[in-house]
Amino acid sequence: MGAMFTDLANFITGGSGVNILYFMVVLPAVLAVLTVIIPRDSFIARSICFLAAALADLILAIALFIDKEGSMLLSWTDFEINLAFRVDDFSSAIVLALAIFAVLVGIYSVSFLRKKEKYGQFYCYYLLTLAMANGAVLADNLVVLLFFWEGLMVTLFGMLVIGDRQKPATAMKALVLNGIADLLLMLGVAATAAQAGTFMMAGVSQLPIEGLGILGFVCMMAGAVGKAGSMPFHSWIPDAAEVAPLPFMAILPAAFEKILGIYLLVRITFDFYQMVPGSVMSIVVMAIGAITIVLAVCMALIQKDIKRLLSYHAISQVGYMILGIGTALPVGIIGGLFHMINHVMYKCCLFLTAGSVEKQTGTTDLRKISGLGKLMPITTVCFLVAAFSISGVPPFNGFFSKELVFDAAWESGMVFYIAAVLGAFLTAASFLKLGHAAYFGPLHLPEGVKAEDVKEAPGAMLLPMGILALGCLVFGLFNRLPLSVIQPIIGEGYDFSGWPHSITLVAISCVVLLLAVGNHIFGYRRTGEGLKAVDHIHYAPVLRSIYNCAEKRYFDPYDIIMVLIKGFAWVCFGIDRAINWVYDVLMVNFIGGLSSGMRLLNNGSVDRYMVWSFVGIGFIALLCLFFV
Amino acid sequence: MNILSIAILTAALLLIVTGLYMLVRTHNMIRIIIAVEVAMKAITLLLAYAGWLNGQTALSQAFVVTIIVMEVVVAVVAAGLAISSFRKNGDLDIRRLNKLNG
Amino acid sequence: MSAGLEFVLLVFMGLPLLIVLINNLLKREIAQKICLSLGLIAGIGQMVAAIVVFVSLNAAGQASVDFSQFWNLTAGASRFSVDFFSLLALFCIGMVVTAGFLTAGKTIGDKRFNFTNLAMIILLGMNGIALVTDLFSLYVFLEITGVASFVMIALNKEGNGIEGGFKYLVMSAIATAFILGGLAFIFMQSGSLLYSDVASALSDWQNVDQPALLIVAFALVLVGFSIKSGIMPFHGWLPDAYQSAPAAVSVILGGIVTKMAGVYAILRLTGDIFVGVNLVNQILMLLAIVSIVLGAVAAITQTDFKRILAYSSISQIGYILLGASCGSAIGLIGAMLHFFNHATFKTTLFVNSAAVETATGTTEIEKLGGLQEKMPVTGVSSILAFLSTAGIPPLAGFWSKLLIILAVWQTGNFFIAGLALFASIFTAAYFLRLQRCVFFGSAVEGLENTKEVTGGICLSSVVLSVITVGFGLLFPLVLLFVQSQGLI
Amino acid sequence: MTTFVIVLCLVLMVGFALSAAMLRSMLKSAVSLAAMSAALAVILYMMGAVWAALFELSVCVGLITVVFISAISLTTPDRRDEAHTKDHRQRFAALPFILIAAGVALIAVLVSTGFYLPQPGEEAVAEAAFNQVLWQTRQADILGQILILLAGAFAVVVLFKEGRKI
Repeated sequence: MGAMFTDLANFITGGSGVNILYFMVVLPAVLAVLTVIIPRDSFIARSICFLAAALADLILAIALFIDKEGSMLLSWTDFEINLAFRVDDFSSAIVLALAIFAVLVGIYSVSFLRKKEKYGQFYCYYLLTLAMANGAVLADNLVVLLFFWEGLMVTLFGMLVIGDRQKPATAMKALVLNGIADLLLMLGVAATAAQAGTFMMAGVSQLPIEGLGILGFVCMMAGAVGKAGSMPFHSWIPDAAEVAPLPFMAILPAAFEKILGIYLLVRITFDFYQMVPGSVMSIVVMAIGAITIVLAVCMALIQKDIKRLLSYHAISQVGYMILGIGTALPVGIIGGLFHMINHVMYKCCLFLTAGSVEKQTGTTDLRKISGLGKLMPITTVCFLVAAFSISGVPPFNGFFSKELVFDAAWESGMVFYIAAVLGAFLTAASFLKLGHAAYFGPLHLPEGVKAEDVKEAPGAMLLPMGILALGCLVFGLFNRLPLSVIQPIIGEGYDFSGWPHSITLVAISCVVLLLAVGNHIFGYRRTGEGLKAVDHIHYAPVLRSIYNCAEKRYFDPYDIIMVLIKGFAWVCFGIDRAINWVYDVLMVNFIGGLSSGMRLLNNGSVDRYMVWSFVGIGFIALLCLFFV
Repeated sequence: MNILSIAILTAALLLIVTGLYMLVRTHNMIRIIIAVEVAMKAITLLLAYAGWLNGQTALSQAFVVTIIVMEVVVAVVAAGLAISSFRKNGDLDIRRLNKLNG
Repeated sequence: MSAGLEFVLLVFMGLPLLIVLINNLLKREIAQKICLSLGLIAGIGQMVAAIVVFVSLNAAGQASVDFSQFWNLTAGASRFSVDFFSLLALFCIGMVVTAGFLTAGKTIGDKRFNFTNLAMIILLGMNGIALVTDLFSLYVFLEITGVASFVMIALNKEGNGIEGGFKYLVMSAIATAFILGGLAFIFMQSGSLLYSDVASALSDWQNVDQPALLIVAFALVLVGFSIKSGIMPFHGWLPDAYQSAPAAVSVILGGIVTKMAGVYAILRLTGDIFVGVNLVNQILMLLAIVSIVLGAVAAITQTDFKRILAYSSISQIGYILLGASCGSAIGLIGAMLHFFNHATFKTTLFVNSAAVETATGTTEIEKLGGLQEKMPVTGVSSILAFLSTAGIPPLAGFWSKLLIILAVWQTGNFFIAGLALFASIFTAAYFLRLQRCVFFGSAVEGLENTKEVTGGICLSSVVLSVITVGFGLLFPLVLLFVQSQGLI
Repeated sequence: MTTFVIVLCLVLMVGFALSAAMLRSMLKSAVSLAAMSAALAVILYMMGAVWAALFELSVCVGLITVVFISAISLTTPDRRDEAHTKDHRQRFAALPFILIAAGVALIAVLVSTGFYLPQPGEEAVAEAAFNQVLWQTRQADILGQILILLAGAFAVVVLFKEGRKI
């Protein structure tokens, strides 16, 4: 099938070597521009164009997935910066995953954004994001990778600006944090290329982590986990949840960025570099994972807004993936990747349910809504499936992938295992709280919203949710299906499908889940409200003050950076004024003066023009004498 | 030493200098056209001489004939522009043609 | 010569001549009605023919075709030849002339009969420039193009057309004198002015009897063509001519005529004839960078829409010549592609200026404002064109500028490469000013009822914008083609 | 003999050029130009370019002079022109000195560098018939001549015709 597309591409381009890979990038980008060019009033035409792009990408991705091979190279002059693409087992699976989520969230977005302003820009950025993501995954050259990676940052910024045009503080925050991560990545790419002696990925293979390699590895890893939204690059995500349109949250922080970040992390740790289990680097990566799991889930626990809560979980879950990959054990890597896929499914699904709640009630603040279960049964069912999945209840998909990560953590160090289990406990507790508060209990709606107005979400929004929820179940029950795709990535002969191997770990997990339920019942009895079921943790003696600080954003790395920067900025201010003066006053006046002077010289007299020409001739004559 | 070549080169230079000097210093549009003609004479001279030198007399004659035709048409067009300008402005002073500047 | 290609001369030289004949043989009333359509036929026919020839050349695996004779006396040396670059130029000519005729529909009024006649002569002249293989014939066609342009600029005898035309004529006459003077010295050495003969005669130019004469010849030819292409400091006539020409004429003039008359000839010279003459390249590079920077600087404070475009042309011509002056294949390719890109985006802008002039009656930017809402197509196409001019990826202008700057970098002139890159900021500066004054902001008093100009003007700016964007996006394919031809 | 005649005609040419530049009357300038063309025609004849000499004589001495004279007569009767030409001689007073300086400088450079060009006729002269060369190898130029005459015709239509109404 893929070969067919390649033939078609060759036919179109006259057999110049361009193939399907090129279209994976160009097609969404071209259609992205088209969505903005189509007149603003024709929502339908724009939406059709938008969905067509997503579907076309899916078809191409399927073709690639079947074919699983191909490469193209547009070479650029003498420098080694070629537009090079390549596809293999791993990247074809990733591209397929991206395409599937793009279609699902795309369908949802069309319904969600109906009658909203700026939807055209959203479509455009969405498709550009898709194009950039495809490019980043398929890139076969570090510079090309970097190009698309930075492009993703731009579209991210654009999407955030749509949401909060007046005061794009969140967009700035995202830009700064992502910018730092990307700068690190750039540094890493430079160091890696210096060590490998080439920019082409074929030459960057299994480098040892030593010397310059340490710098390259650490910086590239920072770039990758930063994109995935791990600590300490995470803090824009909860803020974005408040201002950005919901499909944005579902597609970018929940889906694309995780997939891309983890993809790159795996590429770095096992392809570009050679990470050995138990090595220092492995421990560093695992530590990042463990800290992310625990801290983010702690913050998630006390959130009172569905979107914020979910976005903290999006951070926390990425910790599991990083932890799994950080172990450098086959079981951990596969667990991490499997968890990534699962996470994207259930977190996407959760965000979509939050979106339908928002669409119907106008808010996602848990203090204003409860008992929606009866009004929105299908949404509730989807939520439950996804919540079970994220909490690791068997036999949903999250359970299996978490077990694999637990297994790896158990072998790598008790401290990581404990962190992972603690994370699982708190995750379960916070979802019990969320589910209980939002969907069960007595009906409670925000002021001005009548119960009869709150209906089930429209079909186009339910369809993606339903598919994702079903997927959670299918990937759990038939986990051989996804694992058979993932396992070949790290080599032959691994099989972790079926029921988890270690009975002990499963038992511990079940006990932890039961504990979480117990904890919830305890809290609920104490306060009488589902929402406050975890208050005893929130207001526990020591934790209370820490949480207070956290709520005031004392721990937000962005704010810390900003405070430092403020001091620095103050010093720089004076210098800046001076430089600014040079640019704003001196340069402008100089150029303006030069330009006005030229206008005066050009006085309309043909004699004057001839004199100028003679000056030019004299100049040429002098040059001739000089060169002779 | 070759007196003829030196004489021709010198004469050509002097004619071109005269033409260019006239172009810059005169204020009359028709005189400008005359100046262009003077310069073109020098070019004709040079081309004919080049043909005479390298034995391609026939070719250089073809060149010269073509140049003469071109010259006439350019002179006619220029005279037409000068006359139009005269009808519009009432004189031929090139200094009046400075509405376009900047 | 492959059999199917014999019709080439018939289309490129015969079709416009035929249209001139038809136009003049018809009754004047009928001619007034259909002459613009006739012109469109010539323009579109030329584009189609250029594409057909390109495809058949490519299919035959040839790089060029020679045509020997018009009338069949005896076999002689080839006098006309088509290669890929001349096809590119012919396509550009067809495109710009088509745009000019589309623009003329609403702007030219009752001068259309003479407009068509003269435009056909210009077309013939430019086609000749693209096709000839002899330096003297090149001069002949330059002169034809020039004479027709002087008259066209003065087509409306009201306004400043006569002034612009006369200035162009005077400067062009000086240029002619210099070019012919140079040719005379070269002829003295080579005994023939065929490109191939001159190239072989000059291949060892430092060891001839009188290299000094040849140096004088190079300098004269270079000065002549520099005046013709209007690069700094030989540019005085160019803004005046562009500004004073009637709208449709300035589309043709600004879009292609001065490029064919000057820039194309220089590209031919550096690419085919003065191949080994470093002297010319080095001088050209200096002139080009001066033009790039000063042209852009001068554009910053201009107050007339067309004048800004004229100074922008000076700056962009500088880029083309910069590419040509590198003496490397990549530079020449970059220059050719920029030639094409410049024809598209500058024509778009001139068409837009015609639209603005038709809609509001003025091109002075201080009297304009807030037209974006009223004239969306013009506004958007103008933004696209100016982004392309400023070299913003992924539009077409970016790629060609990139190639040119890369080529300069490879020659080791890092400072010049940096300066060329830096000048893009000025480009952005003057175009932003233009865009802000004309299209952004709120509508100026008296312009509230402005409407988009429909019909040909609108059509041509849309099509040209599509070409700009499409060429940019598909540029890798172009590059692949160039590579497959073994040019880079 | 040939050399002598050519040099004489060259001197005449420069002299007439000078008078074309410096004479206050435009009519006299035009006549000087015609005389210059005549001298050039003689040089062309001496160099063996008979056809070119014929063209130079008929077209440049005849036609162009007619064009100038009619242009002058169409535009002259204007008092303001007198005022403009009053300082004419002053503006051109420097020209003879510039010419002398340029001539001396060029001759000095040529002589001091031992400038050498072959005597005409030293190389084998491949004499081909002018007619054949023109019609067989210069077809592009002939086409160009036709076109430029067309352009000139259109120019006359545009530039002269409507003016008659005034």
